Amino acid sequence: MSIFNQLLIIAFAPLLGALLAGFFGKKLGKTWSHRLTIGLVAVSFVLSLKVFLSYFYGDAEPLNQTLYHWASFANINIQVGFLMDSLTAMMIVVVTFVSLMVHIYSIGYMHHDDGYQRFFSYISLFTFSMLMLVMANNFLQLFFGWEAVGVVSYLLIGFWFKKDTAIFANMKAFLVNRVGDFGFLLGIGGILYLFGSLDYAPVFEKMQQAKAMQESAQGALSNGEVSALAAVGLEKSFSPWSGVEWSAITFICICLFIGAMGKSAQVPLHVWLPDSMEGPTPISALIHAATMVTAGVFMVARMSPLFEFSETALAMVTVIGAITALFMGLIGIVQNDIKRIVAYSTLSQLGYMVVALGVSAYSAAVFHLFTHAFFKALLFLAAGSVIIAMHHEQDLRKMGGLKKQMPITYWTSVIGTLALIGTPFFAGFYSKDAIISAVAEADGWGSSFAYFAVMAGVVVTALYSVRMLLLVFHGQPSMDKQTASHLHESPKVITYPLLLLAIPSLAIGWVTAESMLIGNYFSDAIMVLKEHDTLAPLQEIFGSAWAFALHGFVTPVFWLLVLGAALAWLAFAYKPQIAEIVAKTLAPIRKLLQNKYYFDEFNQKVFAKGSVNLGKFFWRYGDKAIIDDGIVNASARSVAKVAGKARKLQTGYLYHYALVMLIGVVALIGYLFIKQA
Amino acid sequence: MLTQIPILSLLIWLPLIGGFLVLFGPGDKLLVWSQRISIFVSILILLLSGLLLYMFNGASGEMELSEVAQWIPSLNINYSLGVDGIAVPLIVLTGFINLLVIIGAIGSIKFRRAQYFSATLVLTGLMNGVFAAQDAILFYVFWEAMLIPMFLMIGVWGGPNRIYATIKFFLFTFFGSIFMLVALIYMGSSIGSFNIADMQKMPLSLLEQTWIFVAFVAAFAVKIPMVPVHTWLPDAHVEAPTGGSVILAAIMLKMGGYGFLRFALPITPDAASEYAWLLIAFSLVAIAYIGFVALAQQDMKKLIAYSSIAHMGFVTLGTFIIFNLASVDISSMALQGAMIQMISHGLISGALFFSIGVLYDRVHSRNIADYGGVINSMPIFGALMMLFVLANAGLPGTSGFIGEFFVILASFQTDWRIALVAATTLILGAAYSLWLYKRVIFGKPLNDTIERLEDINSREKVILFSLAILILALGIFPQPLIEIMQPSLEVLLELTDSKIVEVAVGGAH
Amino acid sequence: MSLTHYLIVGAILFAISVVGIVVNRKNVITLLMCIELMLLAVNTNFIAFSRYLDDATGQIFVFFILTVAAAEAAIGLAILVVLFRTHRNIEIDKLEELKG
Amino acid sequence: MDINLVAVASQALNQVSHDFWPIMPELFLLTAASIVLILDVFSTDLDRKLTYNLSQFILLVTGIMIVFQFPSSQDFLYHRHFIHDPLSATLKISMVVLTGIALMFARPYILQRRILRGEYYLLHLFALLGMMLLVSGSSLLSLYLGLELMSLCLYALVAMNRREKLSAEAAVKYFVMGAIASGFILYGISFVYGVTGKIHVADIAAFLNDNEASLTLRFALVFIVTGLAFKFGAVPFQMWVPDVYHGAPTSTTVFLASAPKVAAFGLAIRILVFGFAGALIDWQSLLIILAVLSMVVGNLVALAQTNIKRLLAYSAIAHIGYFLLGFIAGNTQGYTASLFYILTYAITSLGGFGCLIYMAKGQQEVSQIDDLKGLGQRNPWAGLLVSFLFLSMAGLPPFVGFWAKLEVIKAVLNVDGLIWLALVAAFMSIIGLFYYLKVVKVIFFDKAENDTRIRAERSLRLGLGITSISVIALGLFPSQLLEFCKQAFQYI
Repeated sequence: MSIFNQLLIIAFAPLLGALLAGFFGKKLGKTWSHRLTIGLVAVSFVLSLKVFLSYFYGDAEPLNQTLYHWASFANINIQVGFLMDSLTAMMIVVVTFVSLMVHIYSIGYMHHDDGYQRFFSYISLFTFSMLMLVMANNFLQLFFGWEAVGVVSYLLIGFWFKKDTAIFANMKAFLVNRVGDFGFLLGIGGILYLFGSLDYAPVFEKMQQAKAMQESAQGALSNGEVSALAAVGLEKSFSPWSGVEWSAITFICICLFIGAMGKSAQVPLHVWLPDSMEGPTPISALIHAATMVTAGVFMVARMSPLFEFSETALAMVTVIGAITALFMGLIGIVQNDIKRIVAYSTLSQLGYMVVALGVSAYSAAVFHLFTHAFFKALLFLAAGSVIIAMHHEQDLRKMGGLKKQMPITYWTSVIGTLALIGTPFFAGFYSKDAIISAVAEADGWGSSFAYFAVMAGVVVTALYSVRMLLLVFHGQPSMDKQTASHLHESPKVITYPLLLLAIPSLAIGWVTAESMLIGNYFSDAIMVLKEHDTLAPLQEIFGSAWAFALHGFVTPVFWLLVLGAALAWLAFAYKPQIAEIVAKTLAPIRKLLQNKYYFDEFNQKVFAKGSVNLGKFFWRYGDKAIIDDGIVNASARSVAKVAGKARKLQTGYLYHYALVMLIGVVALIGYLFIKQA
Repeated sequence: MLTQIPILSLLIWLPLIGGFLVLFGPGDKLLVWSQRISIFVSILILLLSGLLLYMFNGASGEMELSEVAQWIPSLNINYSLGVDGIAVPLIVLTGFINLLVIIGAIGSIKFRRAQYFSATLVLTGLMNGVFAAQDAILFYVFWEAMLIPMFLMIGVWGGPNRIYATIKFFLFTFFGSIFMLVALIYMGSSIGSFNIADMQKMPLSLLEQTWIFVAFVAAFAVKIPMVPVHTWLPDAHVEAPTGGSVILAAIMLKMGGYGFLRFALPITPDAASEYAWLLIAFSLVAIAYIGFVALAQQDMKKLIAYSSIAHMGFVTLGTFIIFNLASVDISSMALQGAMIQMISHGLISGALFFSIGVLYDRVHSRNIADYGGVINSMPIFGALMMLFVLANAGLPGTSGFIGEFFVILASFQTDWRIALVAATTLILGAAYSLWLYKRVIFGKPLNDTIERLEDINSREKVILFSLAILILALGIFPQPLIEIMQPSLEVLLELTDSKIVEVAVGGAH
Repeated sequence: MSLTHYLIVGAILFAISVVGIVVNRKNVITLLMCIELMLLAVNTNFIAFSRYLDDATGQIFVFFILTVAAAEAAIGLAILVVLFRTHRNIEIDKLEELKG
Repeated sequence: MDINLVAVASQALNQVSHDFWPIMPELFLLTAASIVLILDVFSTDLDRKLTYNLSQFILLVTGIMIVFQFPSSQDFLYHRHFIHDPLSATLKISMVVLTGIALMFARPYILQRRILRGEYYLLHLFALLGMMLLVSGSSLLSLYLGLELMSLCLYALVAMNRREKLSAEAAVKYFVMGAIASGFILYGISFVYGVTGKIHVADIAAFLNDNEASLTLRFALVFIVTGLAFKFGAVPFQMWVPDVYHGAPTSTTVFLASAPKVAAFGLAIRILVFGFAGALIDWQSLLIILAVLSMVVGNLVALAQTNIKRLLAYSAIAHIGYFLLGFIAGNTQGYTASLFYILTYAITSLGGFGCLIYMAKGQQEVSQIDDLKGLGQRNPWAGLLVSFLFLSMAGLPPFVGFWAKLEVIKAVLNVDGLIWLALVAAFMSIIGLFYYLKVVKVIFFDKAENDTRIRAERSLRLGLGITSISVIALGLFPSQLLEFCKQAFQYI
């Protein structure tokens, strides 16, 4: 079976599942619905794995093939097709694997819910959309997947449509994402403007040429990229207002990155992600941790050839990422909702990835995406399993000491946490350390701030993760009696996925790190200019995965995370009163954090209310007052008034009639005579 | 053998005759028969338009299936019909919508139903005439005559404030078109022929062009409708019965765009390019300003009406952006965008008005505040409505996306700031559409009437599903439609070259 | 006495009649008289002209006018009668039901 | 000497005998009408069914005669007082038809009221006779006589409803104003005679060919135009129109609004085009003023009307404005347009007023617009047809009114420098549409007080049917009528 057909199956098997479960869910019944969807996702996972391995070991050639012509006219040719290369291969594995796990997990998690079939059809549909996104070989399809995942996430956040908070959250999510897409669409417009095509191939080709130019003419040219771009005829620029010139590349990159900010929840477009936790936990794991939110990172990595040529854009990416990484982590410390903590940690981890992108360490970013997908999904599902055990109680303060009742959940989440905070040998370690060292290497604008942010981030991450672990599983049980009475480990359908996810969280790092970080695995997908290659120095210290991990113990990073963990232990396990004291002393900061820097309030007041009021204003004063009453009805009224007046001339008196007639004659005579003269 | 039948005439006269047959034949006394006849005729129309699609070749981009007969020899006005790639899709759309409206009426129209059927059929015939007419006066005759059944439709079956609405509708449209009539007569009498093709060829000085262009804009901008002459639309929509709104939104608005493409661009290209900036500006206003206005609406129909105006903004934008575009590729992308936007808006707005009709028939209110949690009692409807709402928000994969996508991309090629403003529809469109959905469909059932609503019946299913399928199909695979239109659009693009020789040297496009 | 003088006489008569119609607000009979006067003015003109042109046509025309005037008068009076029947008076000021 | 006499007599006779043919319709109409008049005196039947039928029969025969002697040439007869050409024949046919339809409407109306039956019909016939003479008069004298014969009959017709205060008032106003108008015309004529020394239009035309139109002649022209404008009811000489249309018995209004307008058109053509072709510039500029004023005032004031008869009266004024546009163009095409306009308008207004009779319940009149409430509901057919009539007046396709407007606008557009006039016309027709829509709205959208189906005599239904059907039929196929109008002007 040719690769292309395999790709077809990978992509469309989940869609088939979604359609079946969606339209015939009632007839199929719960069991068959999940059997079908899971079976089909499993198929696509197996094939994805096959493809991935073919790229990982036997380095297969990139494949770029058209499925059908979506719209072709004149010389415009927009198609639907697949681009398969190392990057995509890795993504599809992540997507299908996590998705499979979540499918299985959902059997247990959702099985009392009467929207059971609907749920399965949604998550299969999501899998399909995500696959379309990552497998796209042109911007249209990318945008399609981009929006499609947005919609499914909208549907899933609002899955419990009776909950007002849920249907608020899902609309919020969609709209914030739309703000991102707004930029993204403009970026696509720019691509068409600059490259005259919406396919990846010509774009990348041109950029490769530019890169070649630059490297050949290294040093000879001052101010590298501009002249290199000029050489391949990409030096166009926009002028927003007179005097200011934006290079088209920068413009495009920033626009695309705005899209990424929306999907990957970067400040200030991050506001939707925490609220999205209103949805069922499995989808939080699938969509809002492992896959969809990383679409932005994936996209930027995919567009590395473009970003490489825009210092400005990269700097922006770095700063935004750094801010997200640190400050969102901080919020995590003060949260008490188990899922929200994980959500904020997701935000900050995404921040890490974006920082990596900013410093051109694309492979590090993508690698972190890869590892993060596993352990974050794991953490979410573990949280979910806790939540079930607690009968949908999500407040940390009402938990504690669950270790005994739920060993599997406990140990898996320990693994997850260790991976998250970046303990050597665990998956998270490799990616995070790579990022940090890359940031250290970087010398672009804002990179020093970024370095501080990621380092501080390490402490923060350790702090909130360990805090959560302690408060949930250790210490005294603080839940009410009858909850406590029948606490028990979750059923197999839930624990198996945990275990299955724990394995990669533990091991995937040192299996893949070498080739993905310092090897040339991504060479066919990611383009880095020499002078930006911040991962190069890693090669000296790396040696092997093993050596790197050992070396990890002597880096400041390790001691920072130990510090963080220790603090957490002190404050929340050893002497809880310390936490109170700190809280009191730092009350204002705590308040600030608990209110998430007042982003939501601001958006709600300024944007939401503001635009509705603006609309009301336009409607009342523009449409109604000015156009309708002012012009339309007013003119009608005035005509009527004139008519009423003119009517009075018809007095009914014969002599007036005669008079008018006389006047008429005289006037006409006068007119003729005047005309004569 | 097929090529022998005068298909266009059939498409015009069959519904007209059917309409009067229903009115003066069975009427309301033998309602069953009225229904049977109407449905039969409508199906026949749909089949005929399918046949039209089959008979239409479209490779050349020129007029096809022409029928010419002497009508008024002394004025050289002929009964001449013909279609090109621009008209065919609209005619097919008309036939399709007509059938749906007839089916929809069976349930929702409670009194004088036979008359309603006949009004719909007559309207359909006349609208087909508008799209098929190749003689300016013939076009005008259909164009104006069309107002009468619609006038009656709104006025008889409309809501409480129907009189104001329908008279406003009639006067607005007439106001615009009467000046177009003067322009047409002027041209016709100066070249001694009212054939549109001849008019497109006739040389005109810039001054003449300007005045004629003004007349055209007056006619078509009102119809489409364009800010600031749009205020008739929300009133008309709110008051009209479901079917009326559907026809209005799905087809009548398209005539404005069609007119721009058929008359304004080819006949007065120089004036058009002279004032393109103005119309582009108005289109952008329509997109942004109206987007906000829609956000503020409390009445479902008003909201959709305003969103229609915003969406039509893309049609005009795509139409007039071509004058700032050098390359044929991008120009045809813009025109494709405009055309596809018309077709798809026809489907989507039609679907949305049907959906509102479905709710109205059950709850008898169009107020958003009177709804909430409908999905609990009407899951299937909720799902369909979701699709329509998302399509209205321009979701990729639905037809609603393509037009906006093309137009935004094309306008970016001239000035990214235009694209910037146009792209706000991504946010605004999503905002008002989803907010509507949230308030009406999602949530706990507002009250027990909502709780006890029964889901859509088979008749409504037929309507909504067929629309849904088309919306998706078009969104996933627009290529066939594009292929039908492209040659004609290229011909049109050639016609938009300057008519004034010395300017043509400069290559004003 | 030249033609001009006759024409002036005619003009004056005509003017008188018109003015009479305009200023008279009392009764309809006066109106009828004014109308007769107007026709007479015309006749004067005709005769003067025919004399001046030395052509009989004008005078023949006058005969016709006279005849018609008689008929007109008859109709006028008949209408007057009807008016009196319905209104019980023939004042012009009272004739203002039809207006606006 | 005897021989001599015989010779003279025989000569005269055979001269006469082969000369009477062209004027036969008029002669027949006259004699027949007189005979019927005598019969009517002895008739005992209160309803005068016989008279009615006879009148209709006479009209029919007259019409047939005209058709049969339809001329293919233009000749001046009877010492050039009488012109016999396609135009006259065309106008005569149309007037006969219009009169016939008017009578159809009249019969049921007067049956309900205490109006002298016989005289009523006969006055129509005599009025028609006047009009026929008018349209084929080719000297100022014959024109004047025809005009007077028509006018006198019309005065009488207005006054026929002897117990109705409004009719009396209307009659007085009509009579007085009419008399003044004819006085003006005569005054003008006298000067024309004085300047040219001729009363034959042909001679006047010749005179104007040879020498420049003197000031006096212009002065005269103004008076004549005034008179014409009065007959048309063009602003500012329209004052009588609303009052008379309102006050007169509806059946008379029906007649007033149709045939006499056509006759007046004939008169205008004969004087202005046949006579004063040389002074075209002058009367053109006068007519422009009249046209604009009529369109503006007519439409505006009609907007403010609540009484349907007055509304129609004002709309008639406005229509005269449009009608004049064609005349202004001053060429064959323009006259054709005007003729087309006036004919179609006559038919439409026949129907328009006819529907008032149709709606009238027994004695009381339909006067207010609201009296038409729910016609569409009570009787869809009638509702539809009537609203077709009104929409046709508004100039909407596919009704004949549209073609009329199109024609006149086209005519004006062909005269350079008058485009503004076309725009004015276009703009005013928007206002016009508004009040016609008001009527249609009442017919279709307002609830009826009573749902009783309207019972109306056959003749009435027939008349209404003919008019409204022809409004649609001519709207769909205007070509024939256009040709009909066109051939009328083949000798200009």
